[in-house]
This record gives sequence, structure tokens and C-alpha cells, in this order.
Amino acid sequence: MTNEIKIAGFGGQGVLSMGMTLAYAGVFEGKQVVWMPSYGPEMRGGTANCTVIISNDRISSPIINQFDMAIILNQPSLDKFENTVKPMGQIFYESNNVINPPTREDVSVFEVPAALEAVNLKNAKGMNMIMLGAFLEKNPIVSIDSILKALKKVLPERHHHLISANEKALKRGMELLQNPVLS
Amino acid sequence: MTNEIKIAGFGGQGVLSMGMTLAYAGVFEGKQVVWMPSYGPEMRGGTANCTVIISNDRISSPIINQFDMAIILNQPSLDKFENTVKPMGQIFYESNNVINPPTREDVSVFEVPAALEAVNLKNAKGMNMIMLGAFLEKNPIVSIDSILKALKKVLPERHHHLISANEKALKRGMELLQNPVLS
Amino acid sequence: MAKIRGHVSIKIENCKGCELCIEECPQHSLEMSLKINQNGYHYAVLVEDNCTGCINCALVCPEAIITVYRESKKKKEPVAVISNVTENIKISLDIN
Amino acid sequence: MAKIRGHVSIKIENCKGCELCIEECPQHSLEMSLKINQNGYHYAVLVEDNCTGCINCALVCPEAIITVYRESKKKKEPVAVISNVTENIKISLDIN
Amino acid sequence: MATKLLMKGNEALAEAAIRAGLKAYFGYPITPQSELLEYLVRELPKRGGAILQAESEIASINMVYGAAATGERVMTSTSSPGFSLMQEGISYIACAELPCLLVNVMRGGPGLGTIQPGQCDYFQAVKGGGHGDYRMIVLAPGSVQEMADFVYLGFDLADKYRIPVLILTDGALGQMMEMVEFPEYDIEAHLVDHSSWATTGKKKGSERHIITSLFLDPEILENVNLHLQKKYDTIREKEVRYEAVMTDDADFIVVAYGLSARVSHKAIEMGRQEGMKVGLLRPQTLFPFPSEQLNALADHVNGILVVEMSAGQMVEDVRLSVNGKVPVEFYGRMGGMIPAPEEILNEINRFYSQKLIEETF
Amino acid sequence: MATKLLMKGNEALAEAAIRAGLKAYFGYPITPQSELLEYLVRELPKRGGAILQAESEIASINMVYGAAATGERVMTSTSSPGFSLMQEGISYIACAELPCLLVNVMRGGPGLGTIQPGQCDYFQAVKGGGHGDYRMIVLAPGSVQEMADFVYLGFDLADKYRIPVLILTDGALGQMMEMVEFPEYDIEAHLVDHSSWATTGKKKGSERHIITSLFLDPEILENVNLHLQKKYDTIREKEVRYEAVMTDDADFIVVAYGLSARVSHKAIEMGRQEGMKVGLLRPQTLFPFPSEQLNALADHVNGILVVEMSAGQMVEDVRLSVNGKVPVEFYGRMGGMIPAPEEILNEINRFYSQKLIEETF
Amino acid sequence: MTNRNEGIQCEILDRMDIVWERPPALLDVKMHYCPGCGHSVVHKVLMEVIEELDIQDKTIGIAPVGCAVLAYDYLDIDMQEAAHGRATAVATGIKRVRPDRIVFTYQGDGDLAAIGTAETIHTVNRGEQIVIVFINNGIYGMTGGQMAPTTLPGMKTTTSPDGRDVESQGHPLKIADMIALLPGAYYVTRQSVTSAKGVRKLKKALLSAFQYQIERKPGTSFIEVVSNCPAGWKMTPIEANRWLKEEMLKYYPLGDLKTPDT
Amino acid sequence: MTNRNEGIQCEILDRMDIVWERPPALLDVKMHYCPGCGHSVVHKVLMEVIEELDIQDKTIGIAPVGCAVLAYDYLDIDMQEAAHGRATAVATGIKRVRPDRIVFTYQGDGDLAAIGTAETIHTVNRGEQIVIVFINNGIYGMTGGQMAPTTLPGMKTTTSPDGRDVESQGHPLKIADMIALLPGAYYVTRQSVTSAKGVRKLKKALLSAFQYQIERKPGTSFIEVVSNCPAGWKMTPIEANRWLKEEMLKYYPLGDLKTPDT
Ligand SMILES: Cc1ncc(C[n+]2csc(CCOP(=O)(O)OP(=O)(O)O)c2C)c(N)n1
Ligand SMILES: Cc1ncc(C[n+]2csc(CCOP(=O)(O)OP(=O)(O)O)c2C)c(N)n1
Ligand code: SF4
Ligand code: SF4
Ligand code: SF4
Ligand code: SF4
Ligand code: SF4
Ligand code: SF4
Ligand SMILES: [Mg+2]
Ligand SMILES: [Mg+2]
Repeated sequence: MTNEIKIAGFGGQGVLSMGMTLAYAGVFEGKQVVWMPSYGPEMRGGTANCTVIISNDRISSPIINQFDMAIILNQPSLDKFENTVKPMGQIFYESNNVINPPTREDVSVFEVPAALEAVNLKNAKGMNMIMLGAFLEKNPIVSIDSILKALKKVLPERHHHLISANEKALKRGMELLQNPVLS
Repeated sequence: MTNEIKIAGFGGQGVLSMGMTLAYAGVFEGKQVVWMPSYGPEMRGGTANCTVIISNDRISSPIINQFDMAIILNQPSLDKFENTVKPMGQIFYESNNVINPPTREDVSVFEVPAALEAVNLKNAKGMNMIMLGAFLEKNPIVSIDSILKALKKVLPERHHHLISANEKALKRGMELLQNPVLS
Repeated sequence: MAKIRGHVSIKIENCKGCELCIEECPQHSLEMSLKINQNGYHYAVLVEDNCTGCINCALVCPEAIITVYRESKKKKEPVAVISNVTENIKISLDIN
Repeated sequence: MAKIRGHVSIKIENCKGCELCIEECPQHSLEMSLKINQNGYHYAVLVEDNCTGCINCALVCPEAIITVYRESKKKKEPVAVISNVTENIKISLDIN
Repeated sequence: MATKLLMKGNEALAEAAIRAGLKAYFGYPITPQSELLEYLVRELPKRGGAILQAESEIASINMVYGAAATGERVMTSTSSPGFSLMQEGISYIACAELPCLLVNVMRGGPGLGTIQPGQCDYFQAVKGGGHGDYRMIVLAPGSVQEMADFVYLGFDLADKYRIPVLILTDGALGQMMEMVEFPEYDIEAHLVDHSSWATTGKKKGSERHIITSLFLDPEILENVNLHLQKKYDTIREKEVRYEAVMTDDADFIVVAYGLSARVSHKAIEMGRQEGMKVGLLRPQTLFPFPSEQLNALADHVNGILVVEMSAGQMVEDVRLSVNGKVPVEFYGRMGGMIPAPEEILNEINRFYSQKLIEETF
Repeated sequence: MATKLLMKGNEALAEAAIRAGLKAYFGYPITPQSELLEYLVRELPKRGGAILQAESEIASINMVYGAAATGERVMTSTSSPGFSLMQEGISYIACAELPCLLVNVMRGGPGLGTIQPGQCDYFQAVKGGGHGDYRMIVLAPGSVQEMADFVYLGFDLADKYRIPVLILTDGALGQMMEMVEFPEYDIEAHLVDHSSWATTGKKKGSERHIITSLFLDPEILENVNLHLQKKYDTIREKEVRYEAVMTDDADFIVVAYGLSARVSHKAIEMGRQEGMKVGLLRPQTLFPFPSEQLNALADHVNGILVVEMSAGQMVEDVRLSVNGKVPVEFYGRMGGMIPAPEEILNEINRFYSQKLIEETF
Repeated sequence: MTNRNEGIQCEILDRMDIVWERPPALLDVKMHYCPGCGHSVVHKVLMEVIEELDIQDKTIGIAPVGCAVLAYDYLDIDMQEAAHGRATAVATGIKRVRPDRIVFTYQGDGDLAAIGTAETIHTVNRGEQIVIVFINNGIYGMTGGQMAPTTLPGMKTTTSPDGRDVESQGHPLKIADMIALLPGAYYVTRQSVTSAKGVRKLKKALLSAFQYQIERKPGTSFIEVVSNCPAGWKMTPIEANRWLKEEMLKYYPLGDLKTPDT
Repeated sequence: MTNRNEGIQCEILDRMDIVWERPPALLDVKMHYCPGCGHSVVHKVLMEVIEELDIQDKTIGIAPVGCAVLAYDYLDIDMQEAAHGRATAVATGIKRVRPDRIVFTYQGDGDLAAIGTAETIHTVNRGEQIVIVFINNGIYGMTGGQMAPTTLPGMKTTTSPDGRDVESQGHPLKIADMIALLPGAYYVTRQSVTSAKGVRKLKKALLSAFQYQIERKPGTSFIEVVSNCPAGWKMTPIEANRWLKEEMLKYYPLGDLKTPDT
């Protein structure tokens, strides 16, 4: 079983750390993982994205052009990656940042109002965790426990007090898709 | 007909310009010529040598390890080049600077007391021309006229007044071997 | 001292929200908008009608997107300035 | 002022005839030889017996081939110094 | 005990270097390798090594020259344009036979190019981008794990042969994270005694040590070169490393290294699923190149496809290895583009359909 | 009217450059090419060009970059270590497609090596010692005459293809004197109009010109690379130059360039005298390499000997050209040593005696 | 941020003159610089000066690697991108074949004062008649915030995580002071862009520098701009400018270091 | 030259002490330098100093390309040959891994002040605890007499055949003056070797410099020696030294440029 995931958004939205958290969680469940960021000057105020592959077997190519799922946090990223999702795949998009939702019919599309919910949770930075929670609700490839363990690795020591807030955000994300707005 | 000649001595003895003069004279007689100097830091106070090839035909290799004739102006050069002269070849050596004369029996050896004669001519710098004269006496491969024309090319304008002194030296060198000291 | 009347027009879709213009405006005429533009930045807007047209904001604006107007000495017809709209429209009716 | 008696010994086969020692000797004790060594250089020789052992010549000699002697304060046995010979011989009989 | 971590390739490389006893690092920032420098700035001084951000790549490589000549384990890293600037220094290091570790995290060229990954500095690495007849040992990791493993190997080989060892990798392998395991490595047991030649101050009563690459007399310099060539021959004989994937029964193989080998791996997996007998040969050492192995394989396969992120460089070494025995084709992407598994599969398919045609007629 | 002079190779090259309309020279002293700089210092300012002794080879090559980008004929020259320092700059020039003339008067390496002649920078010259997939046109003169001739040719090709052209020669050819004839050369007739891209100040009303090698977007950089590769293919097709000596009836040929070709020429003359059917193929362009010609010859000869003053570099291109058709052997000297005609003849003899044995049994 | 309306949207005013607008020579495209970055401010001033002196058609600019490497996308003049550190060598090459053109380089502190030190010093020492615009932001912006030769003591960067340690990492290099010693330097000044006043002064300095070149004054003009790097310094633009004034200017005091009369 | 005898051949003297002899650390081999060359004099003084300080067993010298490239054939210490211009980078490499060793570079003016400018300045700026011996002979000796950065205005070399033209070829670079500005410079002095007095002073300077390094004083010692190149200058050694005193010292006045107390 291999999951090939694209995560994309603006530079400051926590796209790379969301991917890293997911990857680390995979490790804690004994899987093979690859995390591959986009890098370079496009990060300067622009967009950022990463690929996460989680697999039970050795991962051959870290470079893939097609994904099982995509977690999309802004419009330019949706425009760029919508067509890279495999037929029957999934797209999770943040509805505040994406004005024109995906139009593909051969994939499952999940709208997640994560920005709004983050404001509600008084945790603006938690938007990415809400997205991740939503993703995990539909794809329980790793457990919340593993994600929390992973956060300890990804966050610098001085931010470990934020983990419980992140946990809330994750859970909120999961709830959001317990009654998903399928579009 | 090809003549392959080695000329060697101390740095200041005019070895390179002697060779260049010979080569230029060859040009004036419509021959193909190559002049190949040794170069580099060995010139710093040390020894200098050059190869001159004068031929009626296209000259293939400018690099040769064996010579028809050698004009030798000091002991280290003799030590280095004595064995590079082809059997039946010729060695011309300056007797004041060479303490141990050549010992080879399969070549013709000409002793030229050029330094002494240069002092006699009150033209210390003319030693190389005396050697060249001696060489030409035995090998009239170019005419004295061509040599004089060549000197005009080789000497910088401001030294052209020395050409007549050089002519004298050349002639003196030729005389010296009209009754050669065969050793 | 009679106040010179000025106005600024900001190409807000290129604003990066650095707030340097705000910091530099002696009149405190500028503030940040709550909204964000398509690049995700809050943008500067003219909020007080007390601009003197001193061009300070324009001089420090890194994006060079502030146009500054000042009341003409030789008064003539009026001119309409539309500015700070989200679309890139800048119409200066110059009936000169 | 009592003159200090000195002496220099020059390893002439390594001399390059730069004449700097001659220029620098306050006693004019040194001169160039007419002969040349095996490297083709005229070499410096001590020609006057007035060397004070001031070591000036040794200090400026680029080849570092000048050994300088000075009369010992604590006079003892004599010593033979052979110098400036074409072969590389320097014998200092030190009967100390 | 061995440690397992999820790490970026660049960081794994840096961490391994510290564990291998790195005594000094000299480098200059350039994307996509700066994490290496940044990691070492944070970690190395705490763990017994010196680190210096130099004023340029030229300074870096010459600092490496000086420090390596004292016999210590030292390294530098850079990316393509910076590596070009080091060519003179590398030629000096190779001639003076100084052991050291170099890293080129390649990006797309030529010129300033892009910061996206590339494999277009292969020639420069294996044929010698600097002047003169010299070689480096060139290691090409294919995973974050190998980014670490080849550091130990690299230092050991450098010490053993007194040769600069280059880890030739690319921006993607440098930036991506995978699990990496750092084995136990007893530094002391691996260190080679360099006291017979290193310049650390002339011991009383023994001869002074001289590090030089100047040999004005061509006969001497020719001997130096003959010595170097002999060493390179030994290395060719003993140090070839490669990974062969499903080559035993293959009638067609892909040859690729580093990142493009990873992608090719996926492509041959896909090919196998479609029933094609394809394999992969992944050189782990680019110098020495697995020429004999390829030559032997050429007796069994009908064709070879070389995949590179370049206009075709390693393909020449593959052709030289098989010397006309089988057709060698090339597929490459350039300028920071990475081939997709599907593209490579396409190329493999082309071979198979050709073969089908041949067999039919 | 044409002028005939007895000149050093370095000086002939410099004189030809002036006659070809050289507008600026930037260089740094290094043996054995300094005469080139020194000649131009004396002559160029009088004859309409600018000359500057730069603070380093790196400065030189980047001055060339700037000046070439104005569309003028400019050049630099150096010897091996200095050429290594230019690798980054050359990669930039190649990518930005700036026409210019470079000269490497090779000496024995690696490292500081010696100042005696060498041919060990072949790989660096033809495969690209700098980073990225680029090529230069590489011209290898075999005589003082060609030292001059290839300057005109070099400038013309550089202008035609917007490519750096390298004259790859060695210390012996640079220092030796032969007769050289400078043909009439109408500069104006040869100059190519570069006004469509050169940076000389943006003309009012037209687009500005940009000289760059930065293409952050890999898709764009890949296109730049494809464009370059296409250009290189055209050059491969159209610009191969070589001299074939007695190859028509040869059953064995020597392949050599530059100085070693001169020596080999003598060796095959000696061989012919001994009744052996030997010939010589002397590539005058090293890139593009006369691969097809060699491949065709390989149909007729039984063996090829490559002679270089290196450990064996061009020999790889010869092997790639004949692709296993005939055995390709190598004879080389290194470190500033020059093979003697007799040594080469020996190697040829070995082939013949082997053949005799083969024919006997 | 205001809760008030979204700005004065449209208004009929009395007859108004435009007293400042984007210089047309600064192309109307979005620049890639981070919010508040001083590079963009200098670009703007530069193009105002080039327009005012009417030299747009004979100016050639050189921007080497650094955050301003893409300057050619913004400045509507002929431009050359140069290798890291080599801009002044490139400029020399141009100026020697085209002495009638106006040539300037635009270089960062990593570029000019680290890898390009030799080229910088020798270009000025030769008195090449060019203008060097030197953006000193105390950091390597483009590569993600590493220490530069000009980084202040104790200043944190990704390669001086505990602050620059002068003992092991050296002192901030005041290259303009060294440059000013050289006889080939014609005009050396240090300016900044953190205030409208600073921008006005910079413009004056640049006007002089280009004017000198137009008049073929013997020697090089060297304009250092003490600038910011909010991204690399991990500060907001306003914090960055404040820190610049309070800390950077202590080490790099503004003013002329050498003028044609001194 | 004398017509007199060939020197005092043998003489029995009173008890004599050797007051100067070749330092044993200067190997007893013929050096390749031209007659009268200052390089050899400096070698001699250097080895005297190393002997006197008893650091022969822990000193590592670096000589890059230049006439002194073969210094390792003469100096009986561990040595590294370095690439042209990079000696101080090499020294930095050594010193950073072996801070307890005594490290010096020995560099010509072409090497240190042309191609190696960046390395020189940054090494001193970092205050590397090394000694830099800088032989300024105003010319590229080894390559046959080309112009150096330090060549005097009007001075003829093979690349300034009509004399250095400062307009097009730049001014003599007083690099020691620039160096002295740097906080990393601990001791900067300019000496010469044209007289016995000069040699004595140079020795004192070198003794101080190495002593500072032994004592781990913070910073670099930089000893410039204004030297000659009779071959490159096309003068006899005596003429050369005279010209040096009369002309070179005008541009490069002797004395300390920076001492630990200043
Ligand atoms: C030879 C080489 N080395 C390193 C780099 C990477 N690099 C690009 S820009 C830069 C420095 C940027 O700093 P600075 O010059 O201060 O400009 P800034 O971005 O701060 O404006 C570096 C090291 C490169 N492109 N080329
Ligand atoms: C990269 C490189 N460029 C050029 C040279 C040639 N070269 C050797 S020494 C030298 C300069 C010598 O001058 P200097 O440093 O002043 O030393 P000097 O001989 O005068 O003592 C040069 C240019 C070289 N060896 N390497
Ligand atoms: S022009 Fe002056 S007063 Fe008006 S907004 Fe700008 S800074 Fe304020
Ligand atoms: S200065 Fe310019 S970019 Fe910054 S907030 Fe004001 S208008 Fe926007
Ligand atoms: S020691 Fe003094 S007095 Fe004696 S020879 Fe030397 S310089 Fe002259
Ligand atoms: S100084 Fe030394 S080398 Fe020069 S002449 Fe005197 S003894 Fe000879
Ligand atoms: S990284 Fe720094 S210098 Fe570069 S654009 Fe951003 S703020 Fe400006
Ligand atoms: S060339 Fe000059 S510096 Fe070199 S050894 Fe001769 S005199 Fe000395
Ligand atoms: Mg900067
Ligand atoms: Mg010098």
C-alpha cells in the first residue's frame, strides 16, 4: 500500500511542516516515507509545496507527477496541481483561500473551511493541522497518536507547548469531514 | 635535405639568438625552418638551448631527440647533448667554456676557441657569431649574406650598428675552421 | 500656514503590506486595509483626507506603486482620481 | 679605538657575483675575483686584511655563504681558517 | 548503537561527516546545499571540529588543501557553479595526493542556470574538470541513507588512497527527507596514519615533509603521473560499487545513477508489471565506473537505456564499457527537469515495440 | 597583400588576432603563454584595440564576458591552471551564448605541474570542465601557421554560432618559431551584426537586451539547453575539420592532434619508409570531433593508435567514434614529456609484428 | 490596520498635478523582493536618476547573483547578469570596449565584499569609470540568510546562529573605507533608504555619481547603500528599518567618504 | 674587480669566534634565485628567526607560485606549496585544524596583491593567527617581468613597455595600508633588505611577528619586505638596490603601519 500525497499553498501556511509531520507519523508506524519539498526562490513570499510518500514497501522514485491525494491551501496551488491528481484520487482544499473550487469530476473533492475554523479556535496558525485532520479523517493512514509524536519531532522544543492546541485543531479537522461537504 | 641542429650554452651566451639567426637565414634561402627553444625557469641563470631545423621539405616533427650537429657553449650542455648527436654527426664546442671535450669517436668534433677570439676582436658578445661562423664554414647550408639579412631581423633596431662587428666575428669563426683543430 | 492639498493613489494589487509608507507619512493619512489582495497581503490605503502630497510615502515605497498628486498652483478644472480599487484602474481625467 | 680583527670565509662556488657584500662592507675588504666559478660567475674575495667582523657582508649576502669570524675576547689557541678556495673546503681547526 | 532519523539528504550527509570524525569544514553558501553548511555550523563546533564560512569557493578548496595536508579529515561542499571555481584547487589536491571529501549538490546548468536539481556535472566530476590527468573517486548516492553511508566510505577511501573523494549528488536528494540509520563507526579504528607525509611540523631528526604539485622536471612529473595512473588502476580494480536490480534475467537494462536511478527504478517496476524483462544497473561509484560489469551484462541483454538529468554524459562511459556490443540509447532531461517514471517507461516500451517488430519480421 | 614572417606560435596567434579585428584582450601572465599578452600589450593599442592585464584569470574571463556581450571581438589566453580558474566563467559565457576567443597554451599537469608542454586538458576543453551541458568549439592547431589561421576561423565561428571558441595548443607550439603567412582578411566583411542581442544601450523604441544565464524555471532552462544542444548538433554536422595524411591506402592509422600529431607525422613518414602502410588522422577541430570520418576509416583499417601527451583522453572520443569496429590502442607521455618519433614508430611496429604473427598462424 | 472604510475610493478634486509617480524606466511588473526590501527602493531611485540624466539609451547595468539578480526584469535598460562577485570585472570589460557608454554594477555585500573582493578593489584601483552601487544589508539574502562579511558582531544569521563571533568569524568588513583609500576612487559615499530623507540623499548621490561618469571624471564612483533584509533578519520591515538605524549605522555611518574635492 | 690575488687563501689567526654563519635550517644547497635577489636574503633571515625561537619543529610554511615557489627546497621545515594567490587560505586551513602550530605564508606581490587579494584581505580580517611575509618587488619575477599591482608609475615591465600608465593600468596598490585598517591585523610593518641595517630590522620585525603568534596574540602579523628583482628590472643587483631606495621607498616608506599598541 503506497500513498502519494501533494501538499501545496502559500509560503507561510505551514505546508512544509504539515508534510513533514505526516511523514514522521508514517515513520512511527513503521512505514517507509519520503518527504520532498519544492525549494528555491519561489518560496520568497510565493508558493510552497511538498510531496509525501508513505508506503509499506521500499519507495523507488521520490519524484512523481501524479498523486493519490492533494491538500491545497491556495488558488495558485489548486490551479497548478488539480490535474496531477490520479483519477479516483482526492482533493482537499481550504475554502477561504480557494475562490474557484476544483472542477474535476473523476476525483473526490473535499472542501475544508480550515481558515475560518482556525479563527474560531483562536489558533490562526492551526489552519494546517485542521487540513491535516480533515485529510486523516478520510485517510486514516496514520494514527493521531503518531501525528502527535511526530509534532514533537517537527516543532522546535520551544513550541512544544503548542502541541495540545494542534491536537485540538487536528480533531476539529476530522470532525469537519465527518459530515463532508461533497462538491 | 634536412639539417637538425642543437645549440646549447649558458643563459647569457646568445644561444637562442644564434639559433634564431640561423633559422631566419634559412628562410631567406627559401627553406622550411623550425626554431624551438627550451623555455622556462631553467633559463634563470642556468642553461639555455634551442633546436633549429632547416629543410627543403615540409618539416613534420619539431621535436627531435637526435641531431645532425650540435653547437655547444658550455660544459653542462656538452654533458647533456653529446650523446644526442647522430653517428657521423658534428659537434662544435667552445673550448674556453668546455673543460672536458667530447669523447665520442663516431662524430666529427670541432674545437672553437671562440671566447678567446671574441676578446681578441674586442667583441665579447660576438662569441656566438664566431661559433656560428665556424659552424657555417663546415656546413654552408646558408650564405653569410642571408645571415646578415637575418641579423637585421633578429637584432632590435637599436643594435643594428653592431651588425658589421658581427660580420667580422662570423668571418673570424669561419677562418678558425679553415684549419680546424680536429680532436 | 495654508495646507497644501494632496492625494495618493496606490496600486494595491501590487502592495506587499510592508507598512513603510504608513510609518513614513507625517500626516498619518495611510493605514493598512483589513482585506488581503490576491497575493495574500494586506495593503495600504489612504484613510484621512489630510494628505499634503509630500511624497514621503512614495519615496519609501519599495514597490513604487504610490502615485502622489498635489493641488496645482495654477488652478484649473477639477480632475477625478479613482484609486485604491481592487482592480487595476487608475483614471485621471485630465482636461488640459 | 682598537680595531676588532675579523675574517670572512666565502663559499665561492656558490657565489653569484652580485657584489652586494662588496657594496656593504664598510672596510672595503672585499672585491670581485677575475676568475669565474663553475656556474660562470665572478666571485667575491677578501682582499684586505682589515675586516672587523662586522657581519654586514654576511647579512646582505643573498646566498648566505659568508661565514664571519671575530677575534675572541677570551683569547686562546690560534685557529686556521682556509677560505676562498675553488674547491669546497673549509677547515676550522678548533682546538677547544 | 545505531541511530535512526528522518532527515534531509544534506543534513544526513553533514551528520555522517561529524560521526566519521570530521575535523574541519570550509564552505560557502549556495543553494541547494546551504543546509549542509548550516547544519555543521550548529553541530560541528560542539562535536570536536572546526568550521569556517570562507569568503569564496576558491578559498574553501584551498583551505581544504591546507588542512588536508595536515592529515586530518576535512571537507567542503558546494553546488555546480561553486564546484567549477574549485577546479584549479582540486587539480592541486589530486596531484599533491591529499585525502579529503568534496560534495557537489548539483543543480541545472550551465551558467547560473537554476537551483533545481541536475546531473550535468558528470563529465566535470569523472573526467576531471580541472587541468591535467587526475581523477577523483566519485560516489553517487541514491538515497538519503546513502548520502550518509557514502560519507564514511568516502573518508575511508580518501585516506586509503590519498585521493580526493567527491560525493556527486543533486538538489532533490539534498533537500528530500527519508529515514536514515547511522551505524556505529569507530573513528579511531578507521583513521589512517598519515604521519609519514603530513605537514604538521618537521620532527626533530627526521626529514621535513613537503606538500607540492610542482615538478618542473618533466621526467619527474611523468613519474608522478605514472604513480597516479597506477593508483587509479588499482582503484578501478578494487573499488567499483553498483547496485543491480533485476538484471539477472533482463533482456534490457536501464543504467542511471542518483536521483534518475530512483526514478528509473520505479519505471522498471512498472515495466516488470507490464511483463517486460527490464533491469536497472545503478553505478554507486562513477569513478571507478562499473565498466566490466556492464560489459559482461552486454553479453546477455539486447539493449541499454541510459537515463540522466543531462544532455548525455555518463552515456559515453556506458558506450565505452560495452564497446559496440549492444545498442546504447539515451534519455535525458535538462535544466532542472526531472524525468517522470512514465517517461522512462515510454522509452523502455519503445525498445520493446521495436524488438517486437524485429522479431515479427 | 599577405605577409610572411618567422614567428613564435604565441606571437603569430596574437598578430592574427589583431588582424582579425580584435577589439579587446584581457589576460593574466602565465608561462608558457605570456608572450601572447606581451605582444598584444605592445601592438594592440596602436592598432585599435584595448588591452588590460587583469588581476587574475577569473577577472579576465569575466571581463571577456562583459566585453563580448557588447558584440565586439574579444579574447583571453592562459595556460592550464589559469584555464581551470576560468571554468565558471566559461560556463556562463556558453550559456549566455557570447562569441569570444579563448586560448589555452597547455602545460604538463596536474596541479602546478611544470611549464613544459602538455595535452592533458583535452577533457576539460571538449567535455566541459565547467558545470552544465555546454560545449565550446575547440580548435587544435598543428603549426605556427595554424596558430594564426585558427584565430580567424575561431572568431568567424564564434560570431556565427554565438559560442566561445577555444584554441587548444601547447607550450611547445607556443614557443617555437616557424614561417607564418598572414592572409588578407577584410575585417568588415567578416564581422557579424550582433545588434539584435548585444548590450550596448537600449535603443529608443526597441526592447532592452538582456545577457543572462539564469533561468530559474526549469522548463525554460530546459528549452535553453535544447537550443544549445541543437546548435551543437549543427556544429557537429558542419564544422568538422581534420587533416588526413596517407590514410587512403593505410591499414593502420595514428590519430593525434597538435604537437603530438606533428611528431606522429614524422613517425608515419619513417614507417612508410620501412614499408608499412600507415597514415595519420589529425583532428583540427576537437569539438566537433571527426567521429564519422574515423568511423568510416575504421571500415578500412585494422587498427588505430592514438598518441597524446596525456594519460589518454582523446582516445575515448576515438573509441566512441569507431564503437568497437577495430582495436584502438594508446600511446602517451605525460608531465611535459614529448614523445619522440622513434617511440611512436615502435608502437606502430608492435602492431605490425602482431599482425604478422596473426597472419602467420 | 484600520476598521474604517477601504480607503478613499474616488473623489473629485481640484486640479491636481502628479508630483511623484513610478518612473517609466522601472518596468510595470511585480518585483520578486520580499515586503519592505531595500533593493526595490534602490531600483526605483536608480531609474529616476537614469531618466533624469537622459541616459537610458546608453546605460548598461550589471547585476550579479544575489537577491537583485533579476533586476533585469525590472529595469528598462540593457543589462548583463554576472557571475557571483564578478560584476566589476564584467563592467570593466564593457567599459574598455565601449568607453562612451554609462556602466554601473549593482551588487550585494556577499557579492562585492566576499567572493568579489579582489575584483572590487582592483576595479577601483584602476579607476574604471563606472558607478558601483553596493547594497549592504549585512547578510546573504538570496541564499537564505547566511552571514556576510558585513554582518555585525553578535548578529544572528543561519551561519552564525549564536551571533557573529568576531574571534572566529572575523570583523564586519568596512570595504568602503578601504576603497576610499585608493587613488582610483573618485567618489565614495554611504547612504541609506530607510526614510524619505535618506531616499532623497541617495538620489542626489547617484545623480552625482552618474554625472561624473558622463563627464568622464577620472575614477570610480562607489555608492554604498546600507539596506535591510527583513526576511533574512527575521523582522518586519518596520522593525528592520529601526534596527538598521540603531545598529547598522553605528558600524556604517552615513556620509561621504571621499568626494572629488577631498 | 680586482687584479690582486685571489683572496686571502689561508691564514693562521688568533683564536676566532664564528659571529655569523649560514643558519643550519637554511639547507646547504644552491638556490635558484638570480644574483642579488632579495628572496634569498629574506629566506636567510626567516630561518635565523625560526632557529632563534626554536620553532623549527612546529612551523609550517606556505609558499605559493612566484619565484619563491621552490622555497621548500631551501627551508628545513615542513612546507606546503600553494596555488597562485591562495597561500593565506591554505594557511587558514592549517591553523584551524592545528592552532598550536606556527604557520606563515611567503608571498610575492603578484600573488598576494593581485590574484590573492580577496584571500589576503579576508584572512587578515578574520585575524587568523599567522605571519604573512609579503615580498614586494614591484614585478612578476617568476613569469618573466610583467607588471604587478605594486609596479611604480612609469616603471617599465614587459606588460608596461612604455612604463606603467596609471590612467589605464591603475595605481600602485598599497595593500599593507589597506590591511592595517582591518581590526584583525595585529602587527603590520614594512621593511627592506637592501642594507645590513635593513636586514637587522627585518629580523627584529620577524622575531616580533613569530613571537606574537607563539603567544597567541589575537590577529595576523603582516610583514611587507620591499625587495628587488634585478632580473625583472633589468639592472645589476647594486643598481637595483639603489633604485629601490631612491624610487620604491617613496611609494612604500619603511616602518610600522600598525603595532599592538597603536
Ligand atoms: C559561485 C557562486 N557561489 C555561490 C553562489 C550562491 N549565491 C547566490 S547569491 C549569494 C550571496 C547573496 O548575498 P548578497 O551578495 O549579499 O546579496 P543579497 O541577496 O543579500 O542582496 C550567494 C552566496 C553562487 N550563485 N555562485
Ligand atoms: C593560476 C595561475 N596563474 C598564473 C600563474 C603564473 N604565475 C606564476 S608566479 C606568478 C606571479 C609571480 O609574481 P610574484 O607573486 O610577484 O612573485 P615574484 O616571482 O615576483 O617573487 C604568476 C603570474 C600561475 N602559476 N597560476
Ligand atoms: S504624500 Fe505625504 S502626506 Fe500624503 S500620504 Fe504620502 S506621506 Fe502622507
Ligand atoms: S510602502 Fe508600498 S508596498 Fe509597502 S505598504 Fe505602502 S504601498 Fe504597500
Ligand atoms: S665582516 Fe664586515 S668588515 Fe668584514 S668583510 Fe664583512 S662587511 Fe667587511
Ligand atoms: S653577496 Fe654573496 S653572492 Fe653576492 S658577491 Fe658577495 S659573496 Fe657572492
Ligand atoms: S531575502 Fe532579504 S534582500 Fe532578499 S528580497 Fe528578501 S528581504 Fe530583500
Ligand atoms: S626573477 Fe627577480 S624575483 Fe625572481 S629570482 Fe630573479 S631577481 Fe629574484
Ligand atoms: Mg546582502
Ligand atoms: Mg613580485
